[in-house]
Amino acid sequence: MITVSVRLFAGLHQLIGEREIEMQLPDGATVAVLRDTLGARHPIVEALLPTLVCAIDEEYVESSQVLANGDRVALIPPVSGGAHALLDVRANPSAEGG
Amino acid sequence: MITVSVRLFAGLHQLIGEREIEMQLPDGATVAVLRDTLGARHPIVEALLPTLVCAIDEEYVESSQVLANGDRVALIPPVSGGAHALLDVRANPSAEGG
Amino acid sequence: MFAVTYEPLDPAPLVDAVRRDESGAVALFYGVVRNENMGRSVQYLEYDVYPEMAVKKMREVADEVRAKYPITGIGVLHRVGRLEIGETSLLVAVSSAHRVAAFEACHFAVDRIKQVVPIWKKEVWEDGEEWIEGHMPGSERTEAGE
Amino acid sequence: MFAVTYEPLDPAPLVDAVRRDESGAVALFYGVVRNENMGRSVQYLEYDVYPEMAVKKMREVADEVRAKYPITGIGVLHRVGRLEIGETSLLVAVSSAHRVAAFEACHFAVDRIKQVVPIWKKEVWEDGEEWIEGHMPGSERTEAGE
Repeated sequence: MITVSVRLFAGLHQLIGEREIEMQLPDGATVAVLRDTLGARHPIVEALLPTLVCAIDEEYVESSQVLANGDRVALIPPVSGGAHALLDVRANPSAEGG
Repeated sequence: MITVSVRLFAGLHQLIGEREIEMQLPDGATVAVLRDTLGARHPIVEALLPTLVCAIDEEYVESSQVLANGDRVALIPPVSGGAHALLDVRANPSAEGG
Repeated sequence: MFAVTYEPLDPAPLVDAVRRDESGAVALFYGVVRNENMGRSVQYLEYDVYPEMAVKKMREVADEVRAKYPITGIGVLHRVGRLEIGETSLLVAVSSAHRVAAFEACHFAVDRIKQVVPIWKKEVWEDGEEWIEGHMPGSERTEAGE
Repeated sequence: MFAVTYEPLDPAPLVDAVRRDESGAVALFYGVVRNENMGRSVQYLEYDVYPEMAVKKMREVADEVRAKYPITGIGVLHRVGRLEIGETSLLVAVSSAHRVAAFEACHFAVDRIKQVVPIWKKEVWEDGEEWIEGHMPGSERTEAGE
């Protein structure tokens, strides 16, 4: 088993009610596994999970990335202007002032 | 005879050394006459005169405009961006920062 | 100067920081909280941020802008937390020898910042709230006003 | 807010004056004295103005901008007299609900102001000076350093 810390932002932070949580995952777990595990533990965020991208050490990583013990993972919701275009996830810029 | 006051700016102000001068002109004198008279009195500014436009009461007027006694005339050099395009005089925008 | 802060933004030191003696123009953009979005009356906004990554992404955008336009300086400040109507959430300053590059580079920088910097805003209305997140699937849920 | 002054320009009251609660963006332009023009090293600038007409023309430009772009506010301040390298000669602020209109309207406003507002600048170099007046015929004479 490995332990990673997971930072939560925006809607995810609000729904789970924590800024950072710890998660135990099997050895060799990927970002995708982390996401599924989080959805099982907090069903309220399940709808958000497909839109999230993941960063480790301030660098975006793919869902296939294998996690290491002690990793600090950030789960990043789409930015209004479409940050996720970076990883070809989805990019629906909202109509926004400013 | 009529008397008009003439406001001078920029290079014209610097060459003549006055911000405002009084000029006596014959009845019925136009802006063109004023310009010629100024050139005769201050030959140093003669080269500038063709580029000047004239304003009375903060409105641009044509060279054919007849002056009235007591008019406050402003002689306006070209603005760097080409103000004089307004009156089809000339417009050679200078290369300028900002 | 690239920073994220919970305090009100002050443009003066940002403009000083981007200006060089070769600069003939500075374009400064203010993103401001307005009272309406998509036909709904906004009470206030709440911004959340991933601070370390936000500053890193701001610097990457600055590098991108420098590669694309002949600028003499660039800086970005973003405020987060609760912001009232009329308060400034974002300042982007770009200096250049000439105004065309300053305007175009600043506009491009703002567009890119809104695309890649991990900062999110929640609109709060009289009867509900929503995280504005590129229309993520959860938005219907939060729209109901949880 | 439209004004010509011999004092240093302060952007804060200008931005406050153009912002409305419907404004989501403010674009603010600084015209700044730079240390070089056309390959010559500039010592300082001297601006002259026809003040009454300058303010009148600023207001006309503002009307033109309002007719052309969906803006929520516009203001212009121009400093005149002697300005040193790095000092601000011009501030143009435009607010709008959205950033595209704010940027485009501000850029257009600056272009028009430089075309129609009766303000002139003299560049002073180590070895001479010149009124920058759309290359008027007298410029060769002043270039000789009178």
